[in-house]
Amino acid sequence: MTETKRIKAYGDALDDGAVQLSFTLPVDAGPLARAAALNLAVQMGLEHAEIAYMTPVSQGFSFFVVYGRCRHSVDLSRLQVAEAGLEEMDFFEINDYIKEHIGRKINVVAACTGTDAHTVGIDAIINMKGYKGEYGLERYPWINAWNMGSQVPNAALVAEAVRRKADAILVSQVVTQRDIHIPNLTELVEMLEAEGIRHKVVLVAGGPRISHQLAVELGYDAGFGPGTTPRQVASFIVREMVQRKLGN
Amino acid sequence: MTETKRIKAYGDALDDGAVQLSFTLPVDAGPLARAAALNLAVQMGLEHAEIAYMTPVSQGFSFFVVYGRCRHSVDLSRLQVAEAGLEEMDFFEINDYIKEHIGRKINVVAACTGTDAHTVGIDAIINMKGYKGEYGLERYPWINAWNMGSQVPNAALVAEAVRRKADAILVSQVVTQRDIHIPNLTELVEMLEAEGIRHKVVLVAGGPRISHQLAVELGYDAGFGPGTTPRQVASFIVREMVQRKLGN
Amino acid sequence: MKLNLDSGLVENCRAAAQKIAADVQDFIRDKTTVAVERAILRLLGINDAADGVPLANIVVDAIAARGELNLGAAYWVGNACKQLGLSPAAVAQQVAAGELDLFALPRFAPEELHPYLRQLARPGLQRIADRRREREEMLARLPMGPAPWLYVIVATGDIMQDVVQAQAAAEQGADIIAVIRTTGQSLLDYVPHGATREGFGGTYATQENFRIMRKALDEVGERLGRYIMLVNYCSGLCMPEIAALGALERLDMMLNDALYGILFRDINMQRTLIDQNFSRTINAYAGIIINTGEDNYLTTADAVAEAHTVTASQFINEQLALAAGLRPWQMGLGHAFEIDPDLEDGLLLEIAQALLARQLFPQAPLKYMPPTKHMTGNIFKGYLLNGLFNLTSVLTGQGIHLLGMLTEAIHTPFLQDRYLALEGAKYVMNNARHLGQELEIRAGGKIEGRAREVLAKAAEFLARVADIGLFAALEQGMFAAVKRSRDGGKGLEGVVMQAQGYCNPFLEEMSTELREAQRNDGNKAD
Amino acid sequence: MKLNLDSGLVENCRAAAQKIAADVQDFIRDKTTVAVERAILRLLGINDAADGVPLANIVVDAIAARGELNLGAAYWVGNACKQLGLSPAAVAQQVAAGELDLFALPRFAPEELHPYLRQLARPGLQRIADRRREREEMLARLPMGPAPWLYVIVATGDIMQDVVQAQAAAEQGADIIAVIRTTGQSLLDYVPHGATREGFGGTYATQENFRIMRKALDEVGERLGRYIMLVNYCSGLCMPEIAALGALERLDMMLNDALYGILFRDINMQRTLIDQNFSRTINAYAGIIINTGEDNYLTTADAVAEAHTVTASQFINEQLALAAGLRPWQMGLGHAFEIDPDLEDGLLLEIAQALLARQLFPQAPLKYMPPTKHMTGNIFKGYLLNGLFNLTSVLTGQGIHLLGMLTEAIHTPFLQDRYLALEGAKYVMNNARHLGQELEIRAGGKIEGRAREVLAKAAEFLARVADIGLFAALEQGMFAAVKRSRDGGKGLEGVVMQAQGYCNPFLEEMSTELREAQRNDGNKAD
Ligand code: B12
Ligand code: B12
Ligand SMILES: Cc1ncc(COP(=O)(O)O)c(C=O)c1O
Ligand SMILES: Cc1ncc(COP(=O)(O)O)c(C=O)c1O
Repeated sequence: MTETKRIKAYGDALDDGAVQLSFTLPVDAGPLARAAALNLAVQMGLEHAEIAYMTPVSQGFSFFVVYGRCRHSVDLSRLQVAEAGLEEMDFFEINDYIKEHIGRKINVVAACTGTDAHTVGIDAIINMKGYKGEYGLERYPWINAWNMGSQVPNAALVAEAVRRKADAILVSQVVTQRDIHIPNLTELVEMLEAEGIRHKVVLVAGGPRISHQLAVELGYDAGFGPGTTPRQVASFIVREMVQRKLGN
Repeated sequence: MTETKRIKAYGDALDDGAVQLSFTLPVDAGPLARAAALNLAVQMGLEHAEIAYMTPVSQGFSFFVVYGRCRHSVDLSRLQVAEAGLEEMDFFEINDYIKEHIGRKINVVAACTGTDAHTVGIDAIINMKGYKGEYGLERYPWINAWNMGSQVPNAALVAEAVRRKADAILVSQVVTQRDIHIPNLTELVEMLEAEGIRHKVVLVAGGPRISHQLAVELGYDAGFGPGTTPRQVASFIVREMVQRKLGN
Repeated sequence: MKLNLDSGLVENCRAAAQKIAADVQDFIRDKTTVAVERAILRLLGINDAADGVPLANIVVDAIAARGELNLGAAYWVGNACKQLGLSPAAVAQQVAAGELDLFALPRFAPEELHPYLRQLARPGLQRIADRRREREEMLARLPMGPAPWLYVIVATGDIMQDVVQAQAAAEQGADIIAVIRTTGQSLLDYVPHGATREGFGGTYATQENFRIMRKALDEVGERLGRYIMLVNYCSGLCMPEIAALGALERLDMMLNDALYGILFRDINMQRTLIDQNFSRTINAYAGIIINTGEDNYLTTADAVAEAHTVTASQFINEQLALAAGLRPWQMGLGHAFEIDPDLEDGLLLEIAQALLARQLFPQAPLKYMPPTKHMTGNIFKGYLLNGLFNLTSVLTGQGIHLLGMLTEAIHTPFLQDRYLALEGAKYVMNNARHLGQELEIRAGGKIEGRAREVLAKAAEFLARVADIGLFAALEQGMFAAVKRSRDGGKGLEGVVMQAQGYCNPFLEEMSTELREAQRNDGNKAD
Repeated sequence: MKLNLDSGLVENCRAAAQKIAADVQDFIRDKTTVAVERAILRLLGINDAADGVPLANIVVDAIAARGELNLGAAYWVGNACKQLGLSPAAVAQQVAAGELDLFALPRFAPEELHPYLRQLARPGLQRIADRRREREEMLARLPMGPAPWLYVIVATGDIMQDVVQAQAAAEQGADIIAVIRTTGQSLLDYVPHGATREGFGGTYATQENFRIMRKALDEVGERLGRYIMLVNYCSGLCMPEIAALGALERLDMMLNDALYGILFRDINMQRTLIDQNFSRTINAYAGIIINTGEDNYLTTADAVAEAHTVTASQFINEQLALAAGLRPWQMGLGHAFEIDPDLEDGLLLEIAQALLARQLFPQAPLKYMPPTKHMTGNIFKGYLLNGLFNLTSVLTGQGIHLLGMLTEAIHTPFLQDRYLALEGAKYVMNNARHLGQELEIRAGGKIEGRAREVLAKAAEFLARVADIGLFAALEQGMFAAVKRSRDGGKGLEGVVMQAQGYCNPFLEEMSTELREAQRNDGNKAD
């Protein structure tokens, strides 16, 4: 695409910019609060902003529902779409790809790290049973997968990766409150670098609030968000291995 | 207030800026749409914006729920709070006020104009029965009120106002789709000016999507939105009459 | 779920409503209106316009101006056709062009012309019958899902945008699409012509707009393998004309209430009741399901205190519908979920009311309206109100289920509002699909008690109306707390006493066929 | 609403669970753990810390390091008190300061010391009894509303922000506030000290945080005229200590499950079951209501297929609770609304399950958990799921009702999320307040059939567990599809065989009183 393609939010007519907002303000409900909410909406680029609802939530707090027409538009032709696993292969293609391009079984070590105890996400990717009707990596004949489970310290994960000669390390982070995942994910990268193996592995993060962009910023090769399927992850790993010539 | 008092939206910590958005984009759900939605959120001033939900709505349209931290803040000390009826009197005070400052019954003519047939709002202000446990203007001993009902052409309203020697004209507009209320409200002002009586009356608009600001911009003395009570309106009318010396 | 009701009271209600309807029929029998006459011309094929003015209006106005409408427009147009060997459309064109003076021609005696008029009516009747058969065939091929059928409105004001929104809604699971009318159309004494893109709060009802939307819905229906029904508003000063256009363009449902225009648009009651009868006859013949408007009472009156007026009105609408030849499956009798959500045990009362309607009119599909007046700008709470409404509907087996919009208090629906409404309704109805079959109402409990109370009040109310007649009841403000005078309101000038020799060839033919069908219904067990 | 259940099967379930519980009690009778011992020290008044390390840990670690914990920490501290004429707190201080070597002192013979230890335990027992009386008085003065009680969590990680959110929630109508714990706390083998402001996904449970929140809730409760209950988590490696702290600071409820730590935190099963018994005894004595964690099974397992494991676990939790001296009104047995919302007639199954629990445990308040795993980023649909959950709860008469948050899949609750949750629940529960009393379940229908099926499966499941014992059942992965080995998991090293002469003066005294109360209960009809 080279020609510009600008779009706006849509309510009931093209480019009407219709957007709904809700938020709480730390001020008692009343004319001042209403004016503040409107002002905020205007700063966000809303025209014809209307306070559809204002209510006191408790002493010193009020809640708002706002509708308005957002003047901002997005040029689709200039967007950078960065998402891992865009071109996925299926179960058979992936195994064939490994056989053909790498020629040996690959090793994948996975864990939900830190104090995070949410295993369902990483289990969905790794375990036999899989997710959304797709097998997990354990079931792939050309993949050895180890799932270390939850609340795994980064140090333990690194040690296991070394022991298993991991080609790929998969980290799940589900709890993100107060950005706890950021130092945790960062620490792992630092440990791998200290260990001198960062460049030898495909390093992948995932979780409901993980985006590809965030993961790359933190020094990962890819990030996978909600709804990820095993084969998206496997496709990425094997392509990345071949591209970076990690298979030997 | 002279000292600045900046506030931001509040989620679970002061100044976290937490805001919820939802909107539709005219593009099929997918990585491109997701990127577009994020871009829009960023333009609106959201940091850490996250697409909590993306779903196809129909061919060529996708719907989003977004959470993020809005960087904009509002300085409460600099806000202009323009709302009519801020200092309201009660039923007795208003009647006393008329008796004392105007010395005769005042005349109020009201209508829901144009093709708009929503009478509940204007009835709430005018009719005996009133609203939220408050009497309507008809019940005020010092007010003569005429409610012309719905779908009243502007010309008919002007004629009635002349006939009743109206001190105040109240107009309700509920249907606002495609801004139909704007030309309709504007036409009334023009007719009153052509008739030479605009300056002799208190001209008030009201309705669920009418704000004081909008009404003033259109040439009205005040605008009243959802939840307005009769005495707020009456308070405004009588104060405005006295201030503009319309009572003689 | 079953309520134990007093069957004697039910019979009383029906008997009273029957008397009310019979009185109305007596009154309207020898009258016609400009709108009825225009509808006849439209069915005769006069659907064009000259300089934007519909030919039907030009011709009827010309006849009325001469004070000759009492023989019926069909007589004058038919006379010209026969005298000149022209089609009705050609006659209308010439009249509009000022090339033909209907009154300057020689005249057949009225009675003499009737067989010819019946002949002239054939193609119109045939076209309607074809549309009906078309619908039946499509329904067999593209069956609809189980009731409650999900009904949403589109209301952009622009028929082209409406199409986008309607097709999207169908994709999201809507069974029925209503194109809401612009404010003010109901008071126009003509039906605008052509495709329109500038309504407010709705889109003009025009024959071309009907066609455009019908085509769009057929398209998406084929794609989805489900027939998508199309609805418009057969009310206001052009009620019978819109019925005619809807019949010609295969609409499937029509908002059509005996009293709505009188109460909520201040249209003259004589005019409305006459128009209503012919429009319903056309709807009946076209196999169209009508939606009555009892729900509107509750947008101004209190839903607890005035519930019985809804029930009473349903009985009246039923009897007037029967009188116009409609069959029970065509009666989308209206009611609504409008009790103050903050009332303790309000849901029990809603269930009582919904179940009462269900039981009183077992064969009617029932049109169930969502909460509107208690919807606020709090879209979240509003979404939940709609959730309990959806639940009540599936629990009590309603037929035509209008979806509530979370933004009801804010704007006409956006694309996403409709998407969310459909998603919510599908979730609740699927998740509670057979709940109504698994629960029983406690005998002698609050729900049953409430239903019995509403029924008793309705019976009393109907007895009073039957006593004084519908006109007097309207004059006394017995419905929706609105008082209307017999000769007040808009459109009385369009009412005309029929002269000896008057002829409405469509009404005659349709009525004959419809009576026959009703007689067959009568033979079947209820 | 009443289900027709097979009472023989119910008795089988109880008998099997009783056997399971008795086996567990046999196992734990002669064992203690570091956490139990620390809890004893806390009840003896040792609640300070040195350089952030709790004195209770320092003292217990010192004793354990010498391999002398098998006489009980009370013995060693009591011995020192008696020898030196110091308070337990003073003894602990000196130990921490390195000024006192407990093992260098002369020793009373264990049995000789027991009366003195009972003496030493008095003030702690008294303080708990005072708190309990305080609660009873406040409840009489500031009565709570009707059940289901609305329970919300605060989880900012910062106790000061938690206070803001908790008070706001109370103002909005919450009856119960739970302060969620930070991730990772359950695996700490100590209870952090002081006020804390840096948790993740929750706030540290500390005595000072308990105090701060208790005060804040008492304040807002007085203002609102309603007692607001406070909840924390009595689980993980410090289960009994937290029970002690909660009892001392007048918490009203405690999350406390026999198996949760084993299954979901991989804590050793021996350790957990011993800790569980003492913590429950303390809860019982403090008049605290426990909340069990059966709902957690359904966050990973399928709620339709595994429903019977929830029921079975409720029976086990009930019997273990009885064994620890809890009375039925203190048993907030857990269950959850976790069936896939897209399942046809799923709501019927939810109603069946909720009603089954209600009927099996008629005196228990029952803790009902909202949908979590089927919540997505679609906050609108999620809000509606919570709506049907709220409805099911009021319909089936649940006691402790956890509010679902529309942002469940996104973040820990914001102020507005909680506001909307409370508003929604109040609306639904008020609007349907007595619906359950007006409806009956169709005999032999789907709902009843489902409840009977789940009961039958639970009975079979319990019989198998009773047969092999709880430990073996856990080893075989019979609960939540998680396999745990008897000697695996965290914390086994903290388990200690009691020696001859071991003494836990609190357990003895509390148990005696609690047995007495239970005997009185037994005299009352169920
Ligand atoms: C189930 C659950 C639990 C279970 C976990 C059981 C288990 N064995 O995992 C239990 C009940 C134990 C639990 C406990 C807690 N939970 Co929890 N829990 C959930 C819940 C309901 C569902 C999570 C889930 O299973 N999703 C399904 C899986 C399949 O989706 P997913 O994780 O997104 O994974 C997919 C993708 O993200 C991706 N993916 C994930 N990881 C990875 C890794 C890689 C390498 C790749 C490639 C892809 C990938 O692929 C997966 C498949 O598509 C969510 C709410 C919700 N509806 O989302 C809360 C939630 C995650 N929990 C939360 C919290 C706070 C907790 C607690 C900390 C609360 C407390 N203080 O007690 C505790 C403690 C847990 C701890 N120490 O971490 C919060 C997190 C808030 C935040 N954003 O920080 C949530 C969002 C709820 C909330 N709104 O408060 N929880
Ligand atoms: C009741 C109702 C009706 C009733 C009206 C009955 C009647 N006699 O009024 C009926 C069923 C007839 C109806 C019909 C239609 N309606 Co309507 N209706 C509503 C509804 C449900 C409630 C309105 C109401 O009564 N509010 C209660 C009163 C007390 O509130 P209020 O009007 O805001 O008034 C207060 C203040 O605004 C203020 N105020 C109002 N006027 C004035 C004037 C002055 C001078 C002052 C000082 C103050 C003041 O004081 C009042 C008291 O506090 C709203 C949805 C909703 N929940 O809000 C839709 C709504 C207003 N209707 C709407 C529409 C589109 C229509 C139709 C055009 C649909 C159609 N195409 O068929 C029709 C046609 C009507 C027409 N020609 O105008 C839209 C308007 C959308 C928009 N923003 O443009 C709404 C918002 C619904 C929707 N989401 O689509 N409607
Ligand atoms: C029966 C009926 N007719 C018509 C309408 C629409 O109004 P109008 O005819 O003024 O367009 C409604 C509105 O809901 C209605 O219920
Ligand atoms: C019974 C029980 N205990 C404890 C917890 C909390 O987990 P943790 O003990 O790891 O903080 C939960 C979570 O919901 C629970 O249900």
